[in-house]
Amino acid sequence: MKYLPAYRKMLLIRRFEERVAELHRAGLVPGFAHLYWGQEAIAVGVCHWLRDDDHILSTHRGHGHCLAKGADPARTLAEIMGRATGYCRGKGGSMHVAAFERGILGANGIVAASIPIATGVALASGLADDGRVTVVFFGDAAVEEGPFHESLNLASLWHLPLLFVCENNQYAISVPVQKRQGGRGAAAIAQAHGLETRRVDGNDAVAMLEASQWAVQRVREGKPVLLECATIRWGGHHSAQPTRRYRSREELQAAQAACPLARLEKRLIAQGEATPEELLEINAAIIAQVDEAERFARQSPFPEPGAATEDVYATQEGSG
Amino acid sequence: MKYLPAYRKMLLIRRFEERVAELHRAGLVPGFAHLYWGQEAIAVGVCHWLRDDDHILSTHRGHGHCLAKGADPARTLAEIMGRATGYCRGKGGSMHVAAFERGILGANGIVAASIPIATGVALASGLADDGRVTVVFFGDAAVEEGPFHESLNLASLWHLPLLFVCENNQYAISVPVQKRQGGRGAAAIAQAHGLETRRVDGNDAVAMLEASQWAVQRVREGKPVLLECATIRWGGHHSAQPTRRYRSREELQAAQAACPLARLEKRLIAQGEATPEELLEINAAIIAQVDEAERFARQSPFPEPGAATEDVYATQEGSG
Amino acid sequence: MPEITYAAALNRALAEAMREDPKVLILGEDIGSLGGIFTVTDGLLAEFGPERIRETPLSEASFMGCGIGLALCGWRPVVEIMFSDFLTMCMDQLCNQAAKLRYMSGGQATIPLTVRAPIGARNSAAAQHSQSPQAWFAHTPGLRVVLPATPADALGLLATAIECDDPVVVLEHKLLYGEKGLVPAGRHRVPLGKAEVKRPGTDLTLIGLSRMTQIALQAAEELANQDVDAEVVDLRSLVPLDRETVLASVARTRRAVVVDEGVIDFGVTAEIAALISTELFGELLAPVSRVGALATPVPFSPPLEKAVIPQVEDVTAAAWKCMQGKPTR
Amino acid sequence: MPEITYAAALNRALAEAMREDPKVLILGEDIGSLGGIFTVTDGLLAEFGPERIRETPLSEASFMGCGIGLALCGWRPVVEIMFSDFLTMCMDQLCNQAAKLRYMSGGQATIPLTVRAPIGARNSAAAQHSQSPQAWFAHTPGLRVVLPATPADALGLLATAIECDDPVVVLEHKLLYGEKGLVPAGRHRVPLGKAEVKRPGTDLTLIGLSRMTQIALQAAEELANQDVDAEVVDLRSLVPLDRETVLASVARTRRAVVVDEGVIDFGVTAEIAALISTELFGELLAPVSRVGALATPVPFSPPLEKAVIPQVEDVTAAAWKCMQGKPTR
Ligand SMILES: Cc1ncc(C[n+]2csc(CCOP(=O)(O)OP(=O)(O)O)c2C)c(N)n1
Ligand SMILES: Cc1ncc(C[n+]2csc(CCOP(=O)(O)OP(=O)(O)O)c2C)c(N)n1
Ligand SMILES: [Mg+2]
Ligand SMILES: [Mg+2]
Repeated sequence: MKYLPAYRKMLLIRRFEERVAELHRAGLVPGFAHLYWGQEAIAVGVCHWLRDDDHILSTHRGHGHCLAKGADPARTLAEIMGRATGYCRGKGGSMHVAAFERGILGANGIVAASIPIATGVALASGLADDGRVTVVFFGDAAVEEGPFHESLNLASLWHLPLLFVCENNQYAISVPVQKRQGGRGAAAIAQAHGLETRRVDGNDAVAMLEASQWAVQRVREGKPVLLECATIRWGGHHSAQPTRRYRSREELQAAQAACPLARLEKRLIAQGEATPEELLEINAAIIAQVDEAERFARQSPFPEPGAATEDVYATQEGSG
Repeated sequence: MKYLPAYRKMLLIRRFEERVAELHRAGLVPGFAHLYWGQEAIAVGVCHWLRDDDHILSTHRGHGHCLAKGADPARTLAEIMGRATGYCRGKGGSMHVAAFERGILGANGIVAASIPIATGVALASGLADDGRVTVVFFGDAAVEEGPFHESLNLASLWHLPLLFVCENNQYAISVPVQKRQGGRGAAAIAQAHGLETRRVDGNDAVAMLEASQWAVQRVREGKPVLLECATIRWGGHHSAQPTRRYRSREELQAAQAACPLARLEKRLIAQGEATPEELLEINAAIIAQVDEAERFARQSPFPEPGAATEDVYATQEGSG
Repeated sequence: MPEITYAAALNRALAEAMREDPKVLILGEDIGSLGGIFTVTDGLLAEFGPERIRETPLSEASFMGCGIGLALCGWRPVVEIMFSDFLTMCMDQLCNQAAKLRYMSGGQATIPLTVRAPIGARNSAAAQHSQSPQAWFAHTPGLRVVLPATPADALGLLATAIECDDPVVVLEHKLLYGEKGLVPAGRHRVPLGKAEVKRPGTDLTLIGLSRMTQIALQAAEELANQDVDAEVVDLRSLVPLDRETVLASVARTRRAVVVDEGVIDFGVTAEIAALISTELFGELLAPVSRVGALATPVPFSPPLEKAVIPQVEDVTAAAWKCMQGKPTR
Repeated sequence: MPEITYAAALNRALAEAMREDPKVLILGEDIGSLGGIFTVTDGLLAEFGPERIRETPLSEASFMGCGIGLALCGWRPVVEIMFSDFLTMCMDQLCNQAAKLRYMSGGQATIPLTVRAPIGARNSAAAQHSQSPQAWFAHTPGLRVVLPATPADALGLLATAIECDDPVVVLEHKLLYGEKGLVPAGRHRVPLGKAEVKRPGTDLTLIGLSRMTQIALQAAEELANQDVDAEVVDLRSLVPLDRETVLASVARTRRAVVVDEGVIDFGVTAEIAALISTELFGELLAPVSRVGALATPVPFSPPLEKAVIPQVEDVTAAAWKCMQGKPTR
């Protein structure tokens, strides 16, 4: 199979997140920005197999999922920068990017909260029998929250076309997973609930693409599946957070040695899908795309204060 | 081993619950009364191995657990009848009986809610290293609530001296467990969290006593354990509820054929621990005890209305 | 007009909505063969089948979320929570998700979700099955909150709630389920956000909601025997709140008693009393009087329950003090 | 008196309590090596070790329950919930269990539990990290609720909360953590249920809590420049509520503005406004004015956040209307 399309998406996410970090340092990104760099292979591996009308739901660390599912980088960045042209008119920000027209039903600031919502989205597809797949991405810490477990049961009981993607990046903010979980992990738990599961190296794009192809196929046939993807969070919990209090430099270096992009580049060159020069060109094109997104976002106005009271309700007072 | 002590406790629960049902029909028990009849072997089997200073936490169907742990039938019945002499001064009622002096930290009206509380009680024993065991009883439906799963993880992670006892009586009100759970049940889930588990015939007092002896021993050594006990709810969800809308007469009859008391009686006689005549005497003594409890409760006054505003806080306004 | 119970009226609203719109479905515990523990979904399983009368595991957080997801995809789910006390199990889904998703997405999300749950004390159900938490939800922007007091309003408000494109919390009262009342035979809708004068009067205004409207009506009868002519305004909706109807009534009577079954402190009566006191400043003949539950969990034993929950005589006593211009609380 | 930050004052309260009483322990996320995301538990792990500075999984419902269980067994747990918005994940444990167990058990259970959580909008944290849900908990009998506005009160209220035998919810404000103030060097306690006049004045009373007390103080300075002498009362506790201090102040000034960062509707300002309007009926020169957040989820973009959250100029504007006797809301 050809890996260049996935590579482009991964690189877009990497360059996008680097830019968000820069803009955050420059004071142009309000609030927190939880970056996805280092985890690109997971979102891209899964979304590679999705149709435009399939649905995804995401987390506080959601930029990568949105871009992988086809969100416009310019409108995404505008949202992250609080501009009126952002997908959510500047009301959501980094933790709440949503692009319904692309099947992106929203990042979420509450750990595990999008999982129950995803059961309903999947149930809607099941009831309509429309062959759509719903994917819910979540971190390793979501496995500690009750709603995750309740939702596994719903998915199993009702045979929901729902793919659970656990991105085990080893940390919840500062606490490593061994200090938070006593059991055998997300896949073992999902199996006890009757789901099919697979453990994948989430830093290996090829492995992610393979496992996801299988998983999306199974879900399209109507079986809920859980993928547990091992990966590493590269930066702080959010772009401004230093990690020295809880993570050694060596640990991070080892992590970054497994860079999913670098590994995929080697593979592309080795199997003759691209030359180093072509990769440099792709990189330049993607940087230009991110430049363009930044230009768009910077030139976009902030919302008018009056917009603050819009979008609370869909209907007028007293109407049905 | 001798089974008469367990038999007496089981019979006490049976006769007590029959009396509660009568008193409910007579309008002397306010609110709901969720009866424990048919499930006696579980509470008694587990509590048989507990010390006086061990702790239990219970559910809406809690009378049996309280009596098995040594609650006074008179003060328990007085509470269920809303009298000032009840364990909770009439403020709790059937769903909230507690007898702290007996290590009974409370029944609970919210399904699964006592499970997280039990983790803290067990942690207190762990921190004090006092060798006490905490037991939390819950129904099959609690397995569907998030806090159950979160608590399994806490127990596993922190090596809590906590025994989870799941009483799978096949129903949550009107819905059978197969319509509510898609997975492989409480024990399988607990295993995924790293707990030791055992499945037991909860209608067989001998099996319950054996499994509980092992389980309480393991917990006293500091290992969390889950017992999954198969049983059957004999009556309606509460004493006033008819079951014909959701359960066939045949199903119930088959269930009652497995009566844990009848089975234990046979065993007692077969192994020569008691004669039929002795069992009749025991029965009469227990009925007298329940009569006495009823007399006590009936003669007890209702609380004064002014008591309604007491016991909200332990401290006075403004004090530390 | 047929006379039916409040529970039957709710049942009719559900059945009619499901017949009219194939996108309406119900999620909840024991709503199938049992017909709901308060009989509100009686017969629906037989007519609509288990896909649309979808019995759930005991997983309030996730089946509330499931309702939200269905709503995002164009369904009109009705989520039944067996007792309003159990809304504590799904507060995040209701108050952080359903209430906020439309706003956070800048209007992309539309959530035509109806949440039904019974409030109130009934027959010693004790502290975890007797709560009246309406103030929590009225304080949560993004939710609409209604509380029918009669069978006709139960039918009309629930029907409107299901048709509404926003999340609506319909809080029903356990002691009203068995109460009968006249209900229009044909199509009947009660708009969200419209209070109703349930009894006209001139001397003072009793403002109630849910069962406390019925208590206020009984109090008004007693007061009438003593030549006090009380007007009774039933709020029906807390969000939107019909400030106009409340203020118009009190502007006339110049005396107001607000009655709610929730705890008084920081509860519904505070908002209504503050509203009236501010907007009709200088025009009142007496301070607004507030009647509600005492600041305790709801006790089990009948005499205690009665002491905590507002009774007709509490309302008449407040009304008398109000007639005499005395502050009460 | 040393000058330290609000976060440092909370840290000192925790450290002193843990030194004095070996039964005090802390449960929460990231409270160990990171020292809490707002630095409140900084250094405690090193001094007290991982048993008492107990880092939890992301399981708010169960570690809140764990705190309750520990409290039942004689510990004095302090449970940190990282953002008050996440209290929705454990509402049952907090409001159905911690708040009710003592009552339901007829006084057998004693629950010396302290729950700490930050409220308020800060730097575009958006709708799920900016809430001010104090009214929910003030409306829940069985809980005590305090909101410090200064470093000294942060120290004194948290110390008292930990010593209190009842569940106390301590709501801290994210924008205050970095603010400095003078704090007594020695033992310092602030009783629960005692408001404080933070600035004396004669023309009107500004009643605030948490960060809104600071906003009210700033507003008072601006008003002073325009010859209006505002008194500022800091409520500090919502439960118990210090009605006396509030009423004594307004009885003198005869004008009141209530300021809270929670949503206005059915919020804290309603209770205070209703209290004053009722108890000082006929004595006020103007209707009580209420300032609070608009009825929306908290938006992300800075100009929107500013539009929704009360600013100094909103308080001065309300004060002016109040001085002119006009109703505002
Ligand atoms: C219910 C809830 N609890 C706590 C938080 C605070 N919080 C935000 S992200 C996070 C860590 C999440 O870890 P994980 O799920 O592994 O995702 P990651 O950040 O590693 O991608 C925490 C504790 C939250 N947002 N929601
Ligand atoms: C959180 C919550 N949801 C729903 C209920 C209503 N309810 C009370 S008992 C019960 C069934 C519980 O079934 P199970 O746990 O199996 O216990 P059993 O009644 O069979 O002993 C239900 C649905 C509740 N009390 N709490
Ligand atoms: Mg992680
Ligand atoms: Mg059961």
